[in-house]
Amino acid sequence: MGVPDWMRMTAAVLERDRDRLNRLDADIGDGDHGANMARGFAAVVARMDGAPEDHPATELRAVGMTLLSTVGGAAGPLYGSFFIGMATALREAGPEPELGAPEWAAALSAAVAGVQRRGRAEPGDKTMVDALVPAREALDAAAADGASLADGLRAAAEAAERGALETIPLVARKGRASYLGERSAGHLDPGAASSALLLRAAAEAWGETR
Amino acid sequence: MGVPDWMRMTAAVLERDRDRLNRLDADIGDGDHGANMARGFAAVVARMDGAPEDHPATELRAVGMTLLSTVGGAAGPLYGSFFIGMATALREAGPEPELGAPEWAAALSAAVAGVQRRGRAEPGDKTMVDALVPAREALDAAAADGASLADGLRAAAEAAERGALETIPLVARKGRASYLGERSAGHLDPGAASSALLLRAAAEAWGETR
Amino acid sequence: MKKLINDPEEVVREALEGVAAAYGDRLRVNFDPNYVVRADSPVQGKVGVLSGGGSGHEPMHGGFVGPGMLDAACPGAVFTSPTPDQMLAATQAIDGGAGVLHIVKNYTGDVMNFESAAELAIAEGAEVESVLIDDDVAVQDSTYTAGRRGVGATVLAEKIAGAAAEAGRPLGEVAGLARRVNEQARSMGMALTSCVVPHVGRATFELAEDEMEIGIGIHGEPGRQRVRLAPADAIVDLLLDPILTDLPFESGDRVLAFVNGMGGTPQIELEIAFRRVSQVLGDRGITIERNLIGSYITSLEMAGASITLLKLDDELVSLWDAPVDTPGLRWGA
Amino acid sequence: MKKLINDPEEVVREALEGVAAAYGDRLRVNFDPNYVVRADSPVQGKVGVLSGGGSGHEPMHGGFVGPGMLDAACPGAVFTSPTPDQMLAATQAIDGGAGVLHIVKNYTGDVMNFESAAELAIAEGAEVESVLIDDDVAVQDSTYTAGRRGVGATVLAEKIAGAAAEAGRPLGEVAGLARRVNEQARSMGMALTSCVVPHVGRATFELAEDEMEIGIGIHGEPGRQRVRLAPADAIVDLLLDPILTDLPFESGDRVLAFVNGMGGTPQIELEIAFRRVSQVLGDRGITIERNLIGSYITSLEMAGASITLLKLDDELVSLWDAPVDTPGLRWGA
Ligand SMILES: Nc1ncnc2c1ncn2[C@@H]1O[C@H](COP(=O)(O)OP(=O)(O)O)[C@@H](O)[C@H]1O
Ligand SMILES: Nc1ncnc2c1ncn2[C@@H]1O[C@H](COP(=O)(O)OP(=O)(O)O)[C@@H](O)[C@H]1O
Ligand SMILES: [Mg+2]
Ligand SMILES: [Mg+2]
Ligand SMILES: [Mg+2]
Ligand SMILES: [Mg+2]
Repeated sequence: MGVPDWMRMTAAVLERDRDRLNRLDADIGDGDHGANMARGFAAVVARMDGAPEDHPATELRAVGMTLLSTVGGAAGPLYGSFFIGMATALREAGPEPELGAPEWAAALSAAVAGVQRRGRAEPGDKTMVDALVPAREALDAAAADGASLADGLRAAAEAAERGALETIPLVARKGRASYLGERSAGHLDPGAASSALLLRAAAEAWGETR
Repeated sequence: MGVPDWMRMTAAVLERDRDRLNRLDADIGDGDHGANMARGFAAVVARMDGAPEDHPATELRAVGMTLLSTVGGAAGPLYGSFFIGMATALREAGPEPELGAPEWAAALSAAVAGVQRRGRAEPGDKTMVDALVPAREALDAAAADGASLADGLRAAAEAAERGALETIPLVARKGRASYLGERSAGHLDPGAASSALLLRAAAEAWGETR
Repeated sequence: MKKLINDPEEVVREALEGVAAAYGDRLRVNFDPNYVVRADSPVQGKVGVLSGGGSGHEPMHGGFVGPGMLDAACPGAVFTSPTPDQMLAATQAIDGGAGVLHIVKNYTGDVMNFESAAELAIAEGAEVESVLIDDDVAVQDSTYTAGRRGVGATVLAEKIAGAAAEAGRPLGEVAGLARRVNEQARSMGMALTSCVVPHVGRATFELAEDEMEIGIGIHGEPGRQRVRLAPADAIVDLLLDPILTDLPFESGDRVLAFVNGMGGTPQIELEIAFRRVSQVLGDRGITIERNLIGSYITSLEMAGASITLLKLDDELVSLWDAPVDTPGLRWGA
Repeated sequence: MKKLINDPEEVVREALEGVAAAYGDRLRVNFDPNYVVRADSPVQGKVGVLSGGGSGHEPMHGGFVGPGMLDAACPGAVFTSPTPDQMLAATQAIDGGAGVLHIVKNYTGDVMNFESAAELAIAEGAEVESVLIDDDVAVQDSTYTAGRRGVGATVLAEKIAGAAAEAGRPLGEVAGLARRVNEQARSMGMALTSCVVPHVGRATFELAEDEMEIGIGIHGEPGRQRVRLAPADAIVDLLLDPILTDLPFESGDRVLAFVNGMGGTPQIELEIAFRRVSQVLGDRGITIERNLIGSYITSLEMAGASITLLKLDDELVSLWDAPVDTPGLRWGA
């Protein structure tokens, strides 16, 4: 299992949840997050189809570039930075890296750092960062405990889902939802929701081969 | 009783039926006939208020000019011609005419001729002419029979009301409703309805003093 | 009814006050009777060009007053023809000694009111010619109706006659050009939604979510037929077909293609419609030499569009291209 | 959803094809990546002015490409910021050696995508300056938010920077003028109805018959508050008050007053709104020296309006008056 499977699962799940994400975004934003994400990952999968297997760093960089040029909005550059950050970290893991929990943990760290560099959001700002930071922490901890990649990714996905749910009471301080002020409280952040889907897809993509 | 009372009663009844006439016009036209008529007769009454009593021909001419400059649409020039036609006929009845059935019949004839000259509609075209022509015929017949003005006007009003109802099955050949072709059948013509109201108001204005 | 208005009865007066405040340097607004006139009227020796009609079709006609187009416009109540006293006063205000052209859309009310006005103006010594615009192919069997309505061609006739008048051409020629535009233009429109006349307060007609009205009038008069909603390309085809066959427009013709929004349809949708117009005409060998895409003859906030094709010749092209300086249409000035 | 479209996913592409068909003599449309550019680009020695943003706001930005305004515009998906590859390609297409100005509305997505594009363009040797437009006073507490949004001032900045670029002024000055417009302009908007994003297919938000949303964004983002529907004059007062006190605008100031329709509001209502704007400013001793009334920054078919005031000085007036020749804004050419 590898990056292409992860991307295909993510694309499928985003297509399935497209309306839900649009609706979450309509509540506190402009209602396009589902459409943006589904469009971007469909393009990722389309460009991957038929392409020969490659270094995961190369694949992830291509994912990041595709998202950057197809998603638009806030999510495009953020998820673009996510995958480009991941790619850069994995490149350092050598020419044919064994993707274990430590490598994935390092990659996710770089990914989240990329998102935060681009968006300057901190945990608590009610953004995707609220799903991504707990996921990174969970995977780091699992890797430090010597857990398998599958277990580590499952822990990360669970942490991301919890983190996403915890955005509900928050007042947004970044992105379009911040214009709502107090009225943004009581709603799940759409970007946090899509981040949780992305990590759940990773857990499934790498979980099957455990 | 005279022209001012007739106009006040007409204005009151048009204000009351304004929505009904708009709705009739919305079905086969553009939905403004009630508003147009109410606006015009409100202006007529406003200009009449406080004005000294005058020769009925002078009063009717002023009514026609006011309608011409306040109603607009198709109904404005048509009802303008109606009252200007009436005025011209009554002028011929002498300086202080006794308004009996024969005088009113001659005036109504001239009024209807004025409407037909302006609008070139024949009976059966589904217009106000379908109410006005029967009214004229009824008043003519009553006058010839030596009936009182009150009885003559009541007959005219009844004929106008019947004539208006008889527009329902007709296919319009004049005015905006004609664009509908066959789809205009099954609806009461708004101008015929307002003409019936105008004649009913006349019957009541001159009926009380009988 | 959700509108940015104060009193439904005062919509026209307050809008005219807004026009006066905005364009006071270029236009003069007269109240009672209501008309909008070029500030420099009457222009001596120039034919005056007057139009008018119900309000609610903005920018038509008041937004087309200015050098190169109309000298004056008479706004009626919303969707209601203006009255002869307005037209008479406006005619006199723009009469610079070379006569006045009345451009009249063919609706019973407009025709009768303009007829009265022309009679009155002529009786008072003015020289007046009238041109009737009746380009709407949605109206069939015109012998059994009040005839075809005046729609999209009105803007084109006002522009082209206005340019001719501005160039100093005599009344007969200016009127002749307006007539030529009318003869060589055909239009048809459709609606996706109704509009709400302010003093009525509710939708003029109801259309279901999956219905549209084809051949609609600009006052919310019902159209030729009510059919199931279709994609934009199919709608354009439905409008173009009777337009093309009526004149007819043929291979080798040069046209001005005018895609007009009814008010509530965004520009992006008009661009999609224009795309199809250009495909269909291209396939038929008809050249779109000029175009106009936007909401110029509206029905308040109605969603929908109309298409007008005008067969061009060199003279019409050069009059179309001549400078125009009005709030609603402006170039070269 | 009732729209004059074919496939909701193809709205932007098909509209661009319509733009290409309509304005091919003056504009070039590039597909994949999408951008609209002056046909004569790059103009050697002239600063290139680029803007972009989500589609659905037409005529902004694509309708403002042409001599005297933008050199290019990048349309994103409906209401979604365009992507860096579009902006990079457009930047390179209009780079005539004097550098390129990016005019960016302050939305997180637009800012981040334009940042990426500017980095990429600079890395490839272009000289790029960016100006952020953030004139929307509806956004309070800007330290706890993504900051004020860019709304009405965008059109004014594009016109004025475009005129300066056309006059051959250097990048630093062109950028400085765009910044000055942004600093001296304030805006606020309101909505009477929602709009429907084509690929979403249902209203972004719901407003009851007697409600309106004050301080709405141009993407259907909820506003400052939802209140009871009020007459036009009261609505204008509600919008003007925070605008006037924020800069502040004071007695003796000369301003450009821009009353913008959100798409579904007819011109006649904008005129009624302008009437009130002119009354209120008149009472405060503020002179409206220029105005713009129409639907220039829209939110698809949303009904509503926004007001923008720009404090003028002689330089801004003369740049505003300079010729502009675009599909959406045209005078003097
Ligand atoms: N500065 C930021 N840092 C991190 N995430 C952000 C930031 N701004 C917005 N987001 C995320 O982006 C999501 C919205 O994405 P999307 O709807 O696709 O873009 P847009 O807001 O441009 O329409 C939000 O739900 C939030 O999670
Ligand atoms: N040529 C005509 N002759 C007589 N009556 C006519 C003619 N055309 C229209 N009408 C009458 O006018 C009525 C419509 O008036 P109104 O709604 O006020 O004007 P508009 O059609 O201009 O909106 C019709 O119901 C019809 O009775
Ligand atoms: Mg969004
Ligand atoms: Mg009517
Ligand atoms: Mg009418
Ligand atoms: Mg968006």
